[in-house]
Amino acid sequence: MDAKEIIARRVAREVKTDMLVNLGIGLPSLVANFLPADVDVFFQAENGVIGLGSRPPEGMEDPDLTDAGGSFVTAVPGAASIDSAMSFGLIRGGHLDMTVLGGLQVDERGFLANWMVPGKMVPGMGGAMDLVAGAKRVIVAMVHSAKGKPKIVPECTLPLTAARRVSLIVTELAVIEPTEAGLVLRELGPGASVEDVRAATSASLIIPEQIPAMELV
Amino acid sequence: MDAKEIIARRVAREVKTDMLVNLGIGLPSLVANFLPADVDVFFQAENGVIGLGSRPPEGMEDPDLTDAGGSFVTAVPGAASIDSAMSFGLIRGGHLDMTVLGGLQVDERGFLANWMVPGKMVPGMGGAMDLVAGAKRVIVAMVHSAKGKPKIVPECTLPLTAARRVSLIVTELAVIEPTEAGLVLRELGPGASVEDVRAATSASLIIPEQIPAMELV
Amino acid sequence: MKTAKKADEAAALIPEGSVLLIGGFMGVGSPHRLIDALVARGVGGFTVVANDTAMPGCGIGKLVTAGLVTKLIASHIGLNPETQAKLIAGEIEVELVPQGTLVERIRAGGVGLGGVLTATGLGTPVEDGKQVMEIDGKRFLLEKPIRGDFALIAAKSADYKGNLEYSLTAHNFNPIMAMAADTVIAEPHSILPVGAIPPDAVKTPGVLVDHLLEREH
Amino acid sequence: MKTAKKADEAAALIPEGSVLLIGGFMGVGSPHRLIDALVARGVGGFTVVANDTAMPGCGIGKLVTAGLVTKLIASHIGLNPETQAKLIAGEIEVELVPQGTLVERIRAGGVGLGGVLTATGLGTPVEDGKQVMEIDGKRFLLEKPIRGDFALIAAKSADYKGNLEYSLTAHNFNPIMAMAADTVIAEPHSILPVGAIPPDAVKTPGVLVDHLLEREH
Repeated sequence: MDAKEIIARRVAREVKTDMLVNLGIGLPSLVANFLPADVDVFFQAENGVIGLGSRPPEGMEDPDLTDAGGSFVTAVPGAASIDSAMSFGLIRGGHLDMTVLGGLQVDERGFLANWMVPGKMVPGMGGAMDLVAGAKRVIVAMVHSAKGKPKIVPECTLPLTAARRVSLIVTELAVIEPTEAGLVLRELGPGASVEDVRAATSASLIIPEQIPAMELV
Repeated sequence: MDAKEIIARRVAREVKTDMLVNLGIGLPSLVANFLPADVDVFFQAENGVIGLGSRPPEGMEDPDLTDAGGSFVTAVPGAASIDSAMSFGLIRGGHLDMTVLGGLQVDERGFLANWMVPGKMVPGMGGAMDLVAGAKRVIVAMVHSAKGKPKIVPECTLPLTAARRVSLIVTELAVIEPTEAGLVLRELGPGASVEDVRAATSASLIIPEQIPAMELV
Repeated sequence: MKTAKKADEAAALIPEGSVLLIGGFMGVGSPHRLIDALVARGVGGFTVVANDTAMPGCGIGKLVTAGLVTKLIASHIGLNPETQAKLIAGEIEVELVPQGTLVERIRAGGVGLGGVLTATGLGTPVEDGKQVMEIDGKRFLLEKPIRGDFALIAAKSADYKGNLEYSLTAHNFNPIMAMAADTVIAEPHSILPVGAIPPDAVKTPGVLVDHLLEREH
Repeated sequence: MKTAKKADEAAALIPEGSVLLIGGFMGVGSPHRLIDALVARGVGGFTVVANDTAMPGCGIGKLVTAGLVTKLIASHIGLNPETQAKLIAGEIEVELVPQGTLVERIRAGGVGLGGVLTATGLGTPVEDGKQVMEIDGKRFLLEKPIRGDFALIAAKSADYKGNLEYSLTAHNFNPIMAMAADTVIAEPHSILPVGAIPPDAVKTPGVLVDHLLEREH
């Protein structure tokens, strides 16, 4: 199982029946593949649908039905079309139960940076700032470090996405919960030790006495 | 022809094809009865319909289709149902071409008071403040004086509906246009003289040399 | 999925003293069965946010008559003499709000905005005690968001995911109120199987709705 | 009634240097025939307000490639390398706005609000140079309204009164942009006889629409 699958399978456990969930493009979108059959949720695509379904079969694409990455999708029974005002009204008004987003950096305050690297291409924040500022729960799903450099850091050096403490960080090595007191190591990834996590993390971590192993779906 | 019919027939001339028009309850609502057949407009009821039609025949009322006074109405072909946010978005966003409202007082600044008399019943402003603040043209349709007391006054003594200069005042005696310079007497009602208007008006009036007689539809 | 509740079961969910957003305009589009169940139950002390209190014996007027309303935030109470009488007798506190401002304040509460900046009410008693801001040379009143503990709304039809459609002028405040309360109870005329409402026809996505009243018999 | 225009006739209405609100999300729900006509005409200097610039060869991307866009207000440009290149070369000025803030700013422009008070962007570079207000102990950014000289929008169907319906994720910014421009040009897939769109299905009332493009052939 590769790092991304570990992360997606762990994040999938956070998704509960009746939630409205927004999955970012890339790694976060993999979470949908690992939901238990008895979990009945609606996925939102912020470009305008609640009740996102799987990819349509070849030749059955609808040019007016795509996800926020621009890929063709389907809609499940009971889906709703919404315009951008309603879509972001849901996100900003606290109606979105959970967003799962990738991360470039998360810091000891629990603040996330995931939308730009100064000096590189400027893609724009799209809906990321709204999602992090507005969702009830913000889950950062990312590989623990980037080319050997820690991504969980004392203080973000990249521009923040929002000055809001995210709810949970899930990597292939650990589940870390940002709290008022700091970053708490909650679970260890398959085969990972506390020392492995510490070595790959430049932020201070609060280490409880008991740290269970990550359970994956 | 009574005073109200004179007023309604004169206001009807202000209504042009393709306008979106909101008529207040009472006297203003009579305007719809006098529109020339070639004038094609949509009437808005602020409770949620664009394309208000006439009263339905007895027994054909729909409990879900009323005007802002709560009376049963019909909808014309091409009508649209709108919620209160869209309805007042149209009013406040400058999309309503004209509102016709009754008045208690209008003053030399062109300010209207039409929603409450202190010490009497407090009905609430409903949509009146939004209509006067937001409509492109605000036409006050009212009898010239109330029980012998002038309603066109130097300065409103009743609470204002909005601190916005209305577009036109139409009474049975006169058409008066509030301008930067003051209230200009534009037309005289059937049989009325400048002296009649002056006598029934406590506000200063600007009297042009030529004052045509009111034309009615 | 939502299971449809009987009106008295739904009413029993609402504690004494709750803030209730109640849809309807002069009784059109109000949740009548839910209101009847609240009157039958007799628990009150409610703060009611609604466009109006209809008339005695109709819609929200029944809650007023039954003495269940302690405070009222509305745009118009002129057609309900009982509301007037209770206001004068000091039995009910009334905050009058321009209709367009009321719906925008509720929307702000629902979509997470900090307030509403509007020209409506400037220069009128509505301005009293409120902050006025100058933005790019224009003056605006700062009006605060409104949220409810419960939204009690009416709809034309629902499906068992809670998706709602509305009818003609029975839309009014309902779609906006559905966004602005901790718990949303919807009373549809009919309930359809999931999938029977096309995505483009949904005006309130089911994720906003917590409880459905069973269909009419 | 609206008469349906050919795409080149509609494009000819738009002067050099206009501010254009253009619907669409990665090309889905963009007015493609109108964009092609603008490219064919070659008049530019436009300020474009849109969610994104799609990709080269698609939707708004074609306007960028043709060099017709001088300034861009958008939430995301990451998938169009030509927009990136022109930004770096100083050929196009770009203001990046969080997607939810962008749609609320356009809505504020359309419904006459003085600004948007939002938590999105606080503590990020979006905050730079903007007023922060504290309201009841919470901090909000004041974001200014946006309006266009023209809104160029796409719809599923229209009638000859200009009433519009939208399809699935092709809603996006279109219904909101229809409220926020001096002149609204709508490009529907099909045009139906007046009365063929039920009032409850209309999402943009025809009074907002100035010009219709003829239906697709």
